[in-house]
Amino acid sequence: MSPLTWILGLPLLAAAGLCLVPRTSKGVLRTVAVAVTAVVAWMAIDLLLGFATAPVGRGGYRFVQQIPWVESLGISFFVGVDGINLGLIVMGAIVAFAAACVSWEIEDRTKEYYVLLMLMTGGILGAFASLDVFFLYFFHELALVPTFIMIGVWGRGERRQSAAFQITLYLTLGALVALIGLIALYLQSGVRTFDLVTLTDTLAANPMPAARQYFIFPWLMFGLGILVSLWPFHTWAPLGYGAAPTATAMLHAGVLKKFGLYVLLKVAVPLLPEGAKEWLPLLAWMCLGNILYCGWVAMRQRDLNQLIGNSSVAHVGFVFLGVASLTTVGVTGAVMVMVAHGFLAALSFALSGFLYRQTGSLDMGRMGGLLKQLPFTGTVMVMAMMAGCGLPGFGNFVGEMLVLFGGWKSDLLICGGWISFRWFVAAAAWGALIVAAVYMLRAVREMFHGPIGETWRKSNDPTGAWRRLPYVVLLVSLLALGVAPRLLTDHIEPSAKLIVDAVERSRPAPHLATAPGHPIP
Amino acid sequence: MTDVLFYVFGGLALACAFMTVANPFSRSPVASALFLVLTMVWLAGLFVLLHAFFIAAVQILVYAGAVMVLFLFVIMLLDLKEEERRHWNRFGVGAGFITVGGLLAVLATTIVRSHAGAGLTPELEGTTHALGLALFQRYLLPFEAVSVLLLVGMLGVILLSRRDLK
Amino acid sequence: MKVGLEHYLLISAGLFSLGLLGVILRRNLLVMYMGLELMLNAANLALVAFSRYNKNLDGQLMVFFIITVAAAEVSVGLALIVALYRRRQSAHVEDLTSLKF
Amino acid sequence: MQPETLAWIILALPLLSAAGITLFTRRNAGLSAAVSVTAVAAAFVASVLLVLSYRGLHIPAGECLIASVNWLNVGGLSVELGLRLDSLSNVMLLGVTGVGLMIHIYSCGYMAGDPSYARFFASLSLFMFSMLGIVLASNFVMMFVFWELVGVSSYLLIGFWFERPAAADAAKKAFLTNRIGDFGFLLGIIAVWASLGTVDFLDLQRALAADPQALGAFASLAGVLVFMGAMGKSAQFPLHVWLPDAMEGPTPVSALIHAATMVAAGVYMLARSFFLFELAPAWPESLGFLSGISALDVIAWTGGITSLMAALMAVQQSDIKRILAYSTLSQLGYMVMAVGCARPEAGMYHLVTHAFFKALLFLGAGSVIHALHHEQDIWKMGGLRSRLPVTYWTFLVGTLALCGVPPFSGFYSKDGILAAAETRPVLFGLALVVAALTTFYMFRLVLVALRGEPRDAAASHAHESPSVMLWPLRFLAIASVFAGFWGIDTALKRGLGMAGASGHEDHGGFLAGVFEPFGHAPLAAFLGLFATGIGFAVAWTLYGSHPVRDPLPERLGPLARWMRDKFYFDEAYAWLIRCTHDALAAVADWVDRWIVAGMFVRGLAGATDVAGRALRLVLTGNLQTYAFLAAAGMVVALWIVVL
Amino acid sequence: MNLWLLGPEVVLVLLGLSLLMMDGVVPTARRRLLGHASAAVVAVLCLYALSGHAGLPEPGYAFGRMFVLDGLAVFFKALFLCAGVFVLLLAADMGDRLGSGVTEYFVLTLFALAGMLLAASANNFAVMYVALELITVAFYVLTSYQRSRVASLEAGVKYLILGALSSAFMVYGIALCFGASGTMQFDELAAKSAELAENRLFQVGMLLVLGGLAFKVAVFPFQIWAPDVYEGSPAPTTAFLAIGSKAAGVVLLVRLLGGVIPELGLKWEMLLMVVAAVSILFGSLSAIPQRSLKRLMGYSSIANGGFVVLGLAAMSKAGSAAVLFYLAGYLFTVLTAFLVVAVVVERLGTDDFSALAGLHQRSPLLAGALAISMVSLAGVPPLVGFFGKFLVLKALVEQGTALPSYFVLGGIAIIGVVISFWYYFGVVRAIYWNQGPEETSPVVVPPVIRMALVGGVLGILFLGLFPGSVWDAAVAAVALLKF
Repeated sequence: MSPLTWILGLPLLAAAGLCLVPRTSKGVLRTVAVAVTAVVAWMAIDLLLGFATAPVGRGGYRFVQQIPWVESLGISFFVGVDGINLGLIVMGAIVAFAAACVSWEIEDRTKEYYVLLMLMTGGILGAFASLDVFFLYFFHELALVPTFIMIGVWGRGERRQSAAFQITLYLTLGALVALIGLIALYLQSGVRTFDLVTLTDTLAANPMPAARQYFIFPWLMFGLGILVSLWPFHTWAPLGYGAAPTATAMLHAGVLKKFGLYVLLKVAVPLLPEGAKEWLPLLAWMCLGNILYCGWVAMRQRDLNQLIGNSSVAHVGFVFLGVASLTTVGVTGAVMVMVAHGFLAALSFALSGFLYRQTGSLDMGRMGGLLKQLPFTGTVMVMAMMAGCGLPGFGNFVGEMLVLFGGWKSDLLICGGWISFRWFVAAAAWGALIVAAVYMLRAVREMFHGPIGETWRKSNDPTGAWRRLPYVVLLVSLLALGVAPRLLTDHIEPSAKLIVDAVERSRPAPHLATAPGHPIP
Repeated sequence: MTDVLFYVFGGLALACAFMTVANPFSRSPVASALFLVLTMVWLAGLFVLLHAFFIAAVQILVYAGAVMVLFLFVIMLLDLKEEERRHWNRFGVGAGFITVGGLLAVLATTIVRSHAGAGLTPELEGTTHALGLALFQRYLLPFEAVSVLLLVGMLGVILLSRRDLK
Repeated sequence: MKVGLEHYLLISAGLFSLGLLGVILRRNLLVMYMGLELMLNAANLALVAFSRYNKNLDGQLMVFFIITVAAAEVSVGLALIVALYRRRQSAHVEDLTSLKF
Repeated sequence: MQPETLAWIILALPLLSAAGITLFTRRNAGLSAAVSVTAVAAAFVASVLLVLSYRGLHIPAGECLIASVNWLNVGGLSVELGLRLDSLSNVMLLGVTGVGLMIHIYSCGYMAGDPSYARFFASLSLFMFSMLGIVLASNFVMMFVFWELVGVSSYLLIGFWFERPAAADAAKKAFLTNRIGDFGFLLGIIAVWASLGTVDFLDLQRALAADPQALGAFASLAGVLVFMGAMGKSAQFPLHVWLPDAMEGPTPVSALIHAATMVAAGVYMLARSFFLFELAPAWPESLGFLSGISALDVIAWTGGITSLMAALMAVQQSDIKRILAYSTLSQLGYMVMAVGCARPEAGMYHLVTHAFFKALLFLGAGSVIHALHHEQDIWKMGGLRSRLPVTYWTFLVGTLALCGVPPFSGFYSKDGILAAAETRPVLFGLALVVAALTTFYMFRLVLVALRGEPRDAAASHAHESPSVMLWPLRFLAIASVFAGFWGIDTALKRGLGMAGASGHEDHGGFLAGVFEPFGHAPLAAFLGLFATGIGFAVAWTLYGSHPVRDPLPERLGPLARWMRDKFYFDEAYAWLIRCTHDALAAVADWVDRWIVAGMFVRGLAGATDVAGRALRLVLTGNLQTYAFLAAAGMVVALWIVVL
Repeated sequence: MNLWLLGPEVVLVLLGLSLLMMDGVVPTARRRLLGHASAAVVAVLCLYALSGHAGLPEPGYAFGRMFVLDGLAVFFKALFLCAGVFVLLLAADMGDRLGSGVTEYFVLTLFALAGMLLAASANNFAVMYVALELITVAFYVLTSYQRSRVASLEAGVKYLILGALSSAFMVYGIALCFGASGTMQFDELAAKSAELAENRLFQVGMLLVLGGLAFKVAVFPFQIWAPDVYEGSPAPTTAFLAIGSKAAGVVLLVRLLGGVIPELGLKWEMLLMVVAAVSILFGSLSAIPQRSLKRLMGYSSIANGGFVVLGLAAMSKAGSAAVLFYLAGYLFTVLTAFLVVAVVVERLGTDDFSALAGLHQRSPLLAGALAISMVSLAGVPPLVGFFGKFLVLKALVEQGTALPSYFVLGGIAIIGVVISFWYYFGVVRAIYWNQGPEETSPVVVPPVIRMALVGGVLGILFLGLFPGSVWDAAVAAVALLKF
């Protein structure tokens, strides 16, 4: 049995198990949740450490396990890791642990909360571990619903219900649009299977006609784009995260949101290379919208969560840029950004959640001097914000740097070659180094520097090692990635290269006219 | 001769049907019911012209006899007056007429254009004997099902009109 | 003109339309119901005519079933209308709008 | 011990100290200071050992020792965590650890009693780590990494008293301004890597030596982009605005960061990657209008303009630290100009000597401020010669060195720069004017602040600082005096592979060394001295009589106001930012709020909701309506089918 | 004569008759047991239908080929019987509130069930008509069963008039079809279907027949009765309407479009697409502002009917199989929902959303079951609704290569699903998010209902997690269709 099955199965089992625990024993609920996520995190780290030596299974994946599910539809439960989802699984498991740790703040309906949290964790890890396209989607949806309910029930603020609904509808729309694309991919591949390895092999040998790829790719690109808050489909993110309970925001912004990027990178681009080449220039424009436009929007925010939300949207732009660059360096960087930003977003939302509990407000105008009042929180938050503006030493820097390096070498033609992709890189670098620094430093200045805000005089740091543990774990993960990026990049690179090669190798298949009976969609 | 009878019966049936649904002189349900009875009778005449004697008889017995008596009985029981509210919703009436006109147009054009009767001659004699045989041989299943249906109808009437509500 | 199948069918189409007109325009439930009976009778006429011209008895058998079913339906329907009238003292569709939107 | 090991130790010590203080000893102020000082002292000792054990400072150009582990290796981008040991870095090592040690020791006294004593030393250690990282970096990416770390540690140090809005703002400003430079730096690195496939200095140098056209059309652009990094860090025009504000930090920080080390990093980087700037001018097509201008031209003129502008601003400042800050700016401009005149060793030489005497001056100023209970206005000082004798004399030594009076070290290094500028007459003239201005504002400072009578009660009750602060002053004074004779210039020439590196190695005797500048570049030496003299004369005329107020504004009129207000750069930039980023942010926010989130998202949701509410009105409850709708639907379907 | 093929129908009728006779014998207080007993019998029948008829190599015919037992029929019979079990249990629980005697309710349910089984096997217009009328007439009574409530009577009358209207259309359609083809037998029609597809008289007739079936499925243009009737009827009736009556329409639609007149179906795919799109949009949009749970289910039923037609509109075996699976999932989901609704209406007296507030405290089981069924209806894995929608969409996309309008339809389906999240999660919100009223006394759920609820939820989960077997059965069931 693959450890992956355990990694995604344990939280789901725990969710079922927690249903049986009486609702009054909150301690048991908490302990089980923390223990399960800790075990899962430990297993995931073990996965990372044992990755290099593990035997290579089908399709170059390791730790594979495949169980037929609905054979007549070509669906099987199929898990495995390569360089790309390895980091995401590890990140997801660690963030889940941190999220379980910060959940001590939940007092109301604890049982339902932990059941949903475990469900969400299992879904998230399953989504990243699955190598069956159907299950990819399946687990993602499985993780989404707890998100909505958690925002609605345990969320904060007056507008949490409308926020929960907006996020529900918006993400459902994105997921369904992507689902159409995935189904089209499945049907058009000719093999009628959702097995990613078979799909990849088949489509590498017999690529789909270019015209069909042009048609299918945008469904995936826009559908997944909505899931990842691609500009201009991003407005749900700050709103939703502003209203979400801490753990949900951590898990969603940190991990689940990466799903769209992951599928784009793992499924859409390599399986539809011609479609990718056709549409990625548009993606490049849109990711500038993320990086610059959302950066500017973030500059104007007065509420900490809105700021983090918008900055998280902005960071996602780098992943898109890396994907659009279609170079090994750029794609590796994109994956790195995904992982690092996962930790960062989780850390930021964990801290903002903590701050919110202090006074029930995240209005930065009313804060000030918190570095003195809350030295621990303040220090960690300042470090998180520094990581957010791409400071070396944190994983984000490595990722963003690789994206920029890769992007410069990209030969993607924008507007028929009139505009060099290098301008996009320059603009992205401006967004990373200047715009991000502006809003982050302004926030630090307002929140942590200067004289102390009146309403914050009674606030306290988290006390005790357990309370501080989640923040430390996330911070250490970020630092580890920044200091020793080869922990991941060595694994990512070969997989990224495969994807890039798949696109480069692709020759447009003979035009569709040669395939009778199938008019071009 | 039969053609003349056809036009007489058919014209009267249509006229009575019109009087049933849109009597310009009276909105009384009783009038409608009586005109409906007449329509049934003329229809039975048409059935006779089509040599469906048994059906014609059933038409008179069941429809004109039983069903319409039931209607009249209920009307009397409820002591229904004329439809009091006479303010016609002009839009509704217009739309209704357009719809019905549209339906009639569709049906008529289809019937005329499809030449359904082309090359066909009236041949079949709907003898009671043949009907009975078919009913109790090939059509035994729906026949039995109708018996259950009648039972359901009976049950329903009893349930709906039973006075005591336990 | 020689009377043929089309003539019967046109009569039946006319009856059907008139029945529908009754359902749409009349507000008394009973009269509406009469309109429905008219529509069924139109179908009967068409069936009998087809039966005769198609040399197939099935049409007449269908009429037989329709008449029977209609009788059952009418009895239940009228009982229902009576039951409603007992509670609402009205058989007007406009008084029958407590369930809406 | 292997030199590589030593180098690793040198780099690691401050990091360990920073981490240790933060994690373990932060509640114990004394212990934290001890840890930090010990670490930097050990680093200094190790540097000395390194220089002694490994062919000293005399490593021939092109040879160097590289210790590295691979940090990142992705598809053609291989980045080593590499330490490069050659003359250039060794000189800087000694300078940085030496001055750093003095400043650490001094800080023990200066910061005594501050509630965040431990945090201060942790930040200092972090800064030392980052700075040593820059010095030792063997490739561009590593340098950029430490470059950024230096930026953030300076942010922490400038904003050390973060409760003060001014300090917090200054820290933010410093970081952001630096970031603009870093933006160019990073793009420059990327451009170089994209063409040459490596980021390692040595490989790059070799590649460019083998094929000077290797960078193609990006040659000059890459140079200018990389130079942008130096522009930010070394506070060159137009990114100079952060440095004076950075004086809001504690004075030792000003001495360490804004005099000796951090601001020098830019110059160091220019020297390190000098091979990049030497290339013949070549621009991409879209920048064709710049053809003919080489990267060096841009550098030289930027340096020249900065030095003049800063010197002019310094003339009308009244805050003791700001005067020194502008002086630093001006001197940095000098150094950059020297690099731009293709004489990086001159710039580096000045950098080293400047590190000594500017650190000395800042620490002296700190001593004065400390004695006057944090009074920084020179017009409230005066008469400190007798009350703070050690401070006074060491400060005077620093001043003389800065003004370039022989035989103080500044004379030699400055002479090198003037000699370098001889090839560009306009710049040479400009440099001379700056030399005169330098002497003028420094003696204005000395005459007003230290000599004469106390103008304020605090000044009259001043006491000399504790000896823990004075000893660093003394050591630095000695270095300021004698640094000109330690052969730093030749070491640098070797390190940079300059012509004539071996020529002056065995010149005869000490005296010959003292007067050496007059020998090989007499014009520069004499004119330089002359300019100094003029500056001193004007200063003595105006301030020798110890006026109570500055007589200069009356004579200069509006120009004085412009100089005092720093030529309104801050205001212009503020306006510029308001017009660009803030305006864009406002627009983006508005669009986001009302168009994207409002009109599209919420509008769509609202429209759907309204549609739903409207549509259900169809269900009037009236049976007849239902029948009509059903029949109508049926008829429509029939029409569609039949027609 | 293969009478045994009609086994389940015969047993149901006999069961109904014996219940009628026992009504006088069994004391009033214990009549509820009759419901439980008949539910048990129906359950046995269901198992029999599943096991005994499964794997029929060839379709079996009876009564001169008027009755056909093929895979399609078996699949739906199992479906109807399964629905019947739930409805009978529910009715037994609701007995006290039904008013006019609970035994008759069981009997009518059983007869309607027999009609449904017959409809699934109909191979002749006359059988089809009689079977449908059997269902309809039984439902006239079942909807208006609570005579003491005006709403129930009103629902009955609305169902009566519109049902009669639709059957009038259907009868006229049958007449035209008969006239154009000269036969009432489906298999004879199928033999001539290619030439009939061009016959305009036949087209009009068949369209009228389909219109009559649209009433059963509650799709455009005969969709409009659903919310009112759902709201007014007693909860067991609504449940039965939502699944049983709808499925009866669907099985005939599938049989006609797929087995009898595929040529015409292909011609009309655009029409079906419009019907599906309008139904989905109408149902989904109008459901948004609903506050009454039963009424909401009425609108949702329209939207789901739209999805069913969507699968049919794909005009492929995959589409039809998807429809079958969809209905199987819909069965459990809707029945679970109505079990909860019935209990809520009975115990709390209203089905308004406000009554649901605090339900999660008063009865976690009810709250959980309702939430799960709503989430499943919305189409979220691992619940069955997701897989059903997935299959329907897959069938659509499959056809999209041939006709791009299918992608437009897919887009409309997506919009429909998104909107459906809106109102289904509105229910979830009402249950969990809103602070409940002061009343926090637990809601007692009788053990039988509790079992049924658990069964329903398990069905939702099981079909969602292991859809393979049912999907394969659905595929086998449509194997004989002629797409």
